[in-house]
Amino acid sequence: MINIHIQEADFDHSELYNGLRSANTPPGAVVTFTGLVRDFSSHGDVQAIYLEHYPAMTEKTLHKIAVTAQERWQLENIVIVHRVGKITAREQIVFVGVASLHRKEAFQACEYIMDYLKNDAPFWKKEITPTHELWVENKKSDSEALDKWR
Amino acid sequence: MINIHIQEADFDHSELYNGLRSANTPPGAVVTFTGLVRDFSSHGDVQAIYLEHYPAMTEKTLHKIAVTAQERWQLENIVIVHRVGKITAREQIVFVGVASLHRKEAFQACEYIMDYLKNDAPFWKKEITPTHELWVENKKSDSEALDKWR
Amino acid sequence: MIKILFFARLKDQLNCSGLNLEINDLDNQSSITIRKLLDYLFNKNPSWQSTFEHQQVFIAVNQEIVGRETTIKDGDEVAFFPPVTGG
Amino acid sequence: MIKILFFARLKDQLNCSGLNLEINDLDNQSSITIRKLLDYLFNKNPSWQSTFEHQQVFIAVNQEIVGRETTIKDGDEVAFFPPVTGG
Repeated sequence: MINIHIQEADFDHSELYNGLRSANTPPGAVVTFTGLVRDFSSHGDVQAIYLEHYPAMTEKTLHKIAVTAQERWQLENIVIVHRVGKITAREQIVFVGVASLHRKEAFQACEYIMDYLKNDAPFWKKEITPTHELWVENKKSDSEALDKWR
Repeated sequence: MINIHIQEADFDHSELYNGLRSANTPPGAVVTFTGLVRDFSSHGDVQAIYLEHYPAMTEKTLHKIAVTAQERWQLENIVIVHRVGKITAREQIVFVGVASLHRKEAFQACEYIMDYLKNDAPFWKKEITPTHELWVENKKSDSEALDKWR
Repeated sequence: MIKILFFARLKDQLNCSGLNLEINDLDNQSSITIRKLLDYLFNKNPSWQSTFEHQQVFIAVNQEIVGRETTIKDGDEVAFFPPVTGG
Repeated sequence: MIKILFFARLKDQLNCSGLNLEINDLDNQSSITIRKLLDYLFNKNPSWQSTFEHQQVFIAVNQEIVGRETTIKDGDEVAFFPPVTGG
């Protein structure tokens, strides 16, 4: 089962984890990734970030990534939650959780989904520091991360 | 910070996740792995498992694995919880959580710890089916999993 | 009608989140390439050209990433945006 | 004294979770190898030899994995067990 949510509100990690555990075939392995707002960057202290997205494209892209992961590995459940709007430092931004019969599949699928989300999903992050609001530059390491899935 | 717990009682995933999030340097990434008891195996229906361990060696081994991970990657927090004794089907067995500044480090360290735990930590699993109690055989895929860390 | 959208830094730089165009305004054809659409936009707003040329700009037609030679037709949604930075 | 421990399937097969030995019972030396310790045990319990030979058995001295040529001395803890299957 694939569940995707784009929302402004914070999410309940525990609820998402419990959803991943419950499947018709009980999974042997659950891997979760959570991305959090760091309180500093190369621009200095970060008080918050602002996340813009392209709504019509976002869910479509995330769904496509999840379906591709499901074709590549044997997975019971996939949950993707991404917040948009203003998010304060130390808060949760994104959750990707995968439940599978096997540990290796769960690890690989979760990392695969995050790697593609970072490169393909139309989100843009602006950092809000005490003095500036700056769009974040994309990182070369994010596009290089895709090499291992090719 | 490294936290290791060997216990008979079930663990609270949400509490462990919240512990991982709180660090002096707020992490940007938290990855968790949870292993669960599957309700079937090559022996048929599994009602429960029984986990024996070698107490004096278990914590020593897990601590060594966590320290090695910490030397290899930049990590803020590592939490390992492993249950022993009788565990019913669908319950949680093991939790490994890692908090790091970066996503890739968190994924790699979490999978590394699980791969070494599976091969080096002195736990032995017995499957309890309606008719039998059978010690689980070790899997070749578990020892092969270590190749990627060498 | 063609719906054109700009996002994030590009939206700020152009000071425009989007616009609608009739395909007949662009050309006397029923379809044109993204390249021609951009030429039309640069012609109307000369400052936009350097904004596009000084950075990497992605193009999506109906929410799928495409290149500049892709052909668009009436009813399409065309989006322009900088490299993504979510997650 | 040397503390000897057996775990999991090996414990069930030998029907023994462990025993304590005085090093003087084994040899007139202050230290001996694991190999000699096993010879002593097989001599006392002839059925144990085939149990050890028909499967992979790991050895830990003071909770560290070692081989059969490792030397043990008074006060050591020696554990024998099948491949681990936790997690």
